[in-house]
Amino acid sequence: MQKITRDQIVSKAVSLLQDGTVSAVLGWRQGEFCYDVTPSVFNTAEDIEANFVWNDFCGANFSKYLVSKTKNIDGKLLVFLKPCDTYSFNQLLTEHRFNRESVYVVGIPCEGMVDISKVKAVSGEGIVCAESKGAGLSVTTIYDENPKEIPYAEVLSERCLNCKSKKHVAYDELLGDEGEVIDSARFDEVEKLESMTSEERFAFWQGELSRCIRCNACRDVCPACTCEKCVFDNPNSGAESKAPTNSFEEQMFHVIRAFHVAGRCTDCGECSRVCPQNIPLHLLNRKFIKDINSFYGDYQAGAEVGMRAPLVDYDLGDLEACDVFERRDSE
Amino acid sequence: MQVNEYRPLIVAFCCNWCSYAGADLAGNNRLNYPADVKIIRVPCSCRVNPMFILRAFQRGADGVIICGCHPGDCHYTSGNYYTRRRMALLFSMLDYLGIERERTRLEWVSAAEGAKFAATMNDFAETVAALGENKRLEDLRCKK
Amino acid sequence: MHKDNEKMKSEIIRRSGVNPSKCMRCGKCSGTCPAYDEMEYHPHQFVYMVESGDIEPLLSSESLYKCLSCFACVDRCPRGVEPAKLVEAVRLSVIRQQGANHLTANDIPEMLDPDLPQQAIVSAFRKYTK
Amino acid sequence: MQRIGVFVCWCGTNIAGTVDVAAVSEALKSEPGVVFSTNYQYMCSQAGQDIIKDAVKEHNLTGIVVCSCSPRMHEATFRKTAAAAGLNPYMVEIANIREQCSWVHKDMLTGTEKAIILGKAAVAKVNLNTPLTPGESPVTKRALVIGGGIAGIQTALDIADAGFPVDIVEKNPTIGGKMAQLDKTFPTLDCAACILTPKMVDVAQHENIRIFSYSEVEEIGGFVGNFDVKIKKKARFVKEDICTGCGACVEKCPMKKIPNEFNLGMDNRRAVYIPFAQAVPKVATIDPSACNMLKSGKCGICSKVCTAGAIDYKQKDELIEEKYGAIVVATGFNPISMDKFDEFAYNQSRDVITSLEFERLTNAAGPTQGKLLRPSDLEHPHTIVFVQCVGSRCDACAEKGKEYCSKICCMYTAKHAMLVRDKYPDTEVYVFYIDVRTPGKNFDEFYRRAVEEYGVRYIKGMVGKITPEGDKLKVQASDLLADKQLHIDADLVVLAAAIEPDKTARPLATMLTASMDTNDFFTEAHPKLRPVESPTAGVFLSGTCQGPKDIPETVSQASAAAAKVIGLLVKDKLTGNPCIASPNELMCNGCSSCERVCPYGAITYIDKEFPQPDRTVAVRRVAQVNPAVCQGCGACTVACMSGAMDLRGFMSSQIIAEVDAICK
Amino acid sequence: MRRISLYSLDSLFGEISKSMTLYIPASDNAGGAVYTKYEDGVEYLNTLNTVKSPKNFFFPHTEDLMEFKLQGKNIDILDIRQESEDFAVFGVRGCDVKSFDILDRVFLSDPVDSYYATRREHGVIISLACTKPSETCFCTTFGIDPTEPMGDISAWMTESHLYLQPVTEKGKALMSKIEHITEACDDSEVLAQKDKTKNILSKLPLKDLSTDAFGSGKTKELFDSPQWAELSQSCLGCGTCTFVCPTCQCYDIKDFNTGSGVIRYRCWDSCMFSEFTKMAHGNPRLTQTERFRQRFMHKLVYYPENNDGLFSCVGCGRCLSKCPISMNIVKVMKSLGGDKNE
Repeated sequence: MQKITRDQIVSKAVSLLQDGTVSAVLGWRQGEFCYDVTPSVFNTAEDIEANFVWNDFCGANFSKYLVSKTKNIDGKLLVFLKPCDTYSFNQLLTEHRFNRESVYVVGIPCEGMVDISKVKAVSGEGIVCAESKGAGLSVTTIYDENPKEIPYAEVLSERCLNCKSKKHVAYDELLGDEGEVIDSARFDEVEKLESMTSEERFAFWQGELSRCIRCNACRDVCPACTCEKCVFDNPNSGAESKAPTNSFEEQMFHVIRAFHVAGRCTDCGECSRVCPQNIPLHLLNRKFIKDINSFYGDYQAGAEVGMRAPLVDYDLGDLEACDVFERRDSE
Repeated sequence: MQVNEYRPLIVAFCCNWCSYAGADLAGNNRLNYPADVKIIRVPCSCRVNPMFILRAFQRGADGVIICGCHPGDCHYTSGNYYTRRRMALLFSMLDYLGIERERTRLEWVSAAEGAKFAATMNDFAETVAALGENKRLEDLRCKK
Repeated sequence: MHKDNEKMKSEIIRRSGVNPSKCMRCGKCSGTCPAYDEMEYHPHQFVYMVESGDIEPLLSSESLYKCLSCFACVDRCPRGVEPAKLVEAVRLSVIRQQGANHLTANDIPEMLDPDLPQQAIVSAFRKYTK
Repeated sequence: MQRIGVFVCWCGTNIAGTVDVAAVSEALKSEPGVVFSTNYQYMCSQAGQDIIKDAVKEHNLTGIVVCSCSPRMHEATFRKTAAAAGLNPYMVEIANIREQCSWVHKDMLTGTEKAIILGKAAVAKVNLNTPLTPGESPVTKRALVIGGGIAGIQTALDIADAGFPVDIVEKNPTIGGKMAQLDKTFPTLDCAACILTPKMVDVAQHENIRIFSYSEVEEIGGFVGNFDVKIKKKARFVKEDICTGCGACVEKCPMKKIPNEFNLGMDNRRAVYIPFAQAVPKVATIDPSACNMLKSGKCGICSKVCTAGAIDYKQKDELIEEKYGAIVVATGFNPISMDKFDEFAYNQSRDVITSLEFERLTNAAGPTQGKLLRPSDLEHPHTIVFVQCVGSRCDACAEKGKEYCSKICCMYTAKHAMLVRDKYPDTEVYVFYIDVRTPGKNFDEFYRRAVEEYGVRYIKGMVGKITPEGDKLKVQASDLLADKQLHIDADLVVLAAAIEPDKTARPLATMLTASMDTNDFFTEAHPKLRPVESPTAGVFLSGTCQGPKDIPETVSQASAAAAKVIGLLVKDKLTGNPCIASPNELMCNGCSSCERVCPYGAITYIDKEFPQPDRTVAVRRVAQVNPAVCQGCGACTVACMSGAMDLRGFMSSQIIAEVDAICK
Repeated sequence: MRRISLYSLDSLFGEISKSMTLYIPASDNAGGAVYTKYEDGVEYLNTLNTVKSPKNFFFPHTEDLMEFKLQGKNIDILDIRQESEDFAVFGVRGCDVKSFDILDRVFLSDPVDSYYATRREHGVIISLACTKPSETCFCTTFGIDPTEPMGDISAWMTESHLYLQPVTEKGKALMSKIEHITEACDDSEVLAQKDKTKNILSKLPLKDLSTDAFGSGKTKELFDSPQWAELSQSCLGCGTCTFVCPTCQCYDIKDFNTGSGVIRYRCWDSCMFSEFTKMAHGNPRLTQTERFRQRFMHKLVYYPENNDGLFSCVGCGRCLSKCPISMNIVKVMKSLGGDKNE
């Protein structure tokens, strides 16, 4: 389904490596199964040609890796960024988290990535093959040798179904055509929650957050969470905690985490992708984004480098805190 | 006053230059408000970290109110503008999680507004008392 | 303000998207209006009368149809009030009250007169098709 | 572990009347860290303070909690007491059990209960207090004034008179600014040059003042008391110290058709020029874009005629580095461009002019030697229309114009109208206004005189359109009070153009890390209480760079700024507030969030080396707080996600401890 | 062997929960399964594995150990344990059952962890044989037979019936309580199902994964392998693998200040966290590579070294499906095991 083929990317990576433009390549490495790909640094053309993958499961956002992977690099690191990844890239640059000169960005178009758990929900366990075929995936399992065809609409991840932009906001070079910012329906779920009663919302979130196992995957994958030391790991912060000991801790962790990335979150959706418990964490981030848009004017974190995030900015005529609800109730 | 009547626990963060002085003025003028309200002095309302607010709820507070200088009057010129954004977003988020929105409040009280301070605290204490104990954002370990 | 006036005012404000309270009463709209002498109520009065809810006299005034919709007042208003849009909104109120005496796009060609300036055709179309 | 002493004050019956003080001191005795607890009638009295001092010595106290009146009353008192007893003054915390307890609660039971809780919170905080020492920094006793208009001149003179050296940086070849271009001044109608030029001479002759004319500020570093400034002195190709200002070079210069900016282009100057007769410094300047010698090496006449030998075609820009203790911004204003106001035909007719151009037209030293002649045909105008509020008071969203009132236009227009009617009584003068705003001493009287004594015709209504037709200007406007359309055939139209901050202000603000509003006016530290200071410590505001002002206001603000500068420069050392932000570099991400919310520009970043777990060294960008500039608001502490930024005296851990104690 | 019709599953659950609390896999409303206390309305979800492993029953995610009460300057120490009631867990797969052996060796060897031991004594495991393993399953690598799931009672589910066979005394005691609603039967259907499952097992992609390169005595060979850096390069340092793992047993003991005292509790910890085993001097494992290596060396070398060659992995496949970057023990074994796994 992806418009750019693996071969195009591989030949681009190999040529940039060979002409000395870059000294290493950050890409996806083939795993055990057809769907498990691991982000990896490639140093040789042979390795790239043999093990580089590009398919419907290459969802990982590479921007955050640049913070650590460019630290001790000689020359430039080549990174392939999908449109949504480029927003995180810009946001990290805005916050001086890595050196732009150490990176060579090749923008690649993305047609949306597949959520393997959605595939399994349809196909069942035992997947041995999942290939792109027409407008869907063709899936074979050990239980059924006849391939089952599943339309993309059923298996694309939530964030891709509500894709906010197919436009790259940062790159040195672009493969394929430039896309557009999309008027997505990504706030619909938030609105649905807002229209519930307070009791219903409380019950909803209790149900969702009670599954949290505090593995910190959401935080550790988040491109906005690049603190040298996270408050939740710091015994002196007053918020340190290793475990979801009770519902308060669960709420505290997720509210503070969302607040810390508010105005900086680009809505890349990695938090929800990696959550082993499928907690819809993007609904917290999107709430902040939606509020920021409606209170302070549309703002897309990472749209440009150097933008002033809404929480480190103000306007004399800003909405009063007490009018927040009046405004929403009248909507 | 009945002995066993439920009384809420209210934490008020007051900025040193306006609201804390407003609270002092309420005292000077002997304007009553419930003893449920306990004030913590901060240099500016922008010193109030959302973590402090959640911490208060965890420890058993039933309501948290932040008071600062009126917009435009901040001793530090812009501190309360940041507070306004931070709290607008935080309160909206807490409401989104199903926490009663009446438990949090942001008020502008100047050093001259002793009466407003007392009235605000009376109103807030009454509102929070009507909600009853804070059950949705509590840490049972701290309620013994 | 009387309830009916209030209602009509809010209706006109909603329809026009104009906020008459932004007006600082400088009168530049009238000063710039090419149809001033034809009008009973002048653009600045339009704004003022809508703002104060005194809309009844406007509805029956010929002024409504004297406005050329040239938008000079819109262009020049220092406060961004856009009086012409208000005039148009009031005009619409009258038209809607009268019922469907609309023009359709198909009616236009036969009314065309080669001497008519293009702008007039467009503005007439805008005026009568609502 | 601290050794804390608790001192509960009765305040006579003020506290003891509603709070059982003995119960409070007893209850606090068992709090962690408390080794001594007592109560006394008046803790702030000498006897009360002695109790504290004795207890510090006897019990080796490391911290003190006083349960008494508001810290706003006696915190300073008890800090001094602690210091006298050998304790760090910042080891004292006050529990406010009077204003916020005994005075507002009537019931002894609840009052006592609350007093105990407030006391516990104070104890919890003191347990985490650390001794704080205010930072000190030296003060360079020299001031820099940026801008040499009346604001800069006045500020510089006042500072210099107080005995401190002052440098004025002026981008033009002469100081004097806009006021030097004016004819008469309202409301007294004395001539601008007569009152300004003596001041300019004072400046030139003052032993404490240096003038860097034809110069610009290139770079500003440092902070209050210690600014490092680089000033670029542009090459004027004339040796300033040798030139006598005789004007021989000007007279002989063959390049005669250079638009004269001092007269707003209404006449011409030479390639070598002195802007006006009373210029300070009175030296010639060669315009490199017009001089043949500099462009092509062919000419050199001025050099030949200069008997002093002051001409130097090889002169280069010069960079001056200087240290300053304080910086005053006096960058002034300009009328806005009229290009977007097509309806007023400014670009179509030379007879539509701005008010500043009108000043030059009526000035005896102006292009017409003070005779009011219209630019197009140098005829005497018989009908003059003045249009007020051109580009002022516009909608914030409008593409042209400014949202604010320019403040000075009503008065100078009245002045212009009056002067015309005075000199040329046969002239018809119309003033189209929206509102006439004349607050100020003798201002409204002045305006009334224009109407009543001089017969100026004030018409309420904005001019809609001006159309040049033949040698006339057709002015179309609506007389709102008469409700009729006016069509006036005018000979001259004068537009009261809005004023805006000078274009150099924005880059300067960036260099100073001083804040500006959306209109590019400098923001003051407090709109009411600190109107002449910028939020950036050591930076002061003088004149119209802060907002539209007339001359008297500008001069008073200039003197006020000078007073503030003098107050700073008389200090040998600056003692900071010790309750300031301080970053934990190990946790700092260098993300710039704190820098963005700091109203004082106190935060900067450095690249620093840190040893890594794998024994390599990594360079990281980390925040630094300048203790002389930080005021301790704490905005940065919340903007900091990692919690690397904390506020001394109000540390997160201390506030959390208070929260915990209150909620126990 | 006894059996009960699947139509009567609820009555079986009802009967068990009369005498003890019963936990069964149920939907977590997010596409996964979670052990849920059985009561009216809780529906059994026939799933391969729960997201969180059943180790939670014996070694809970968080557990209060004791409490210190503060009165002025006095401190009282209180034992606040509550676990004294019997409970049963239904539907535990063979891999997870095996994980209890691995945990037992840690917690029940001297000194015995009394918190764990008490829970272990009170818990009855009703296992369930696998019929539809996933591509991520590799329990056979560790000698586990998923068709013979063991526990206190082994169970098999066919299309019509649930078959039960007690294994331990505890199992027999529970069987006697449900004897009246079950019927005696032979094991022919169970055997048929086992054959069918084994046929599937032989088709699993990871069926040939070998442990030959690992185990006791391999420390020197593997510790300094350059491959650790490569394998760990994209590891996020989150605790997902550890927290879904049935055999990870590391914990941290922390104090929570309640304001009026302190609750001492323990909670799962992860060797992948940068704060893990942080001591006064700092952290012995400074980089993510070292932390990553620790996790797999522990499972594949150190643990077997101390426990008669038993590996600390049961091949349940949870980490394979949950790791955000798809790095896991299988990739580690294949990479370090070299040719043996190719």
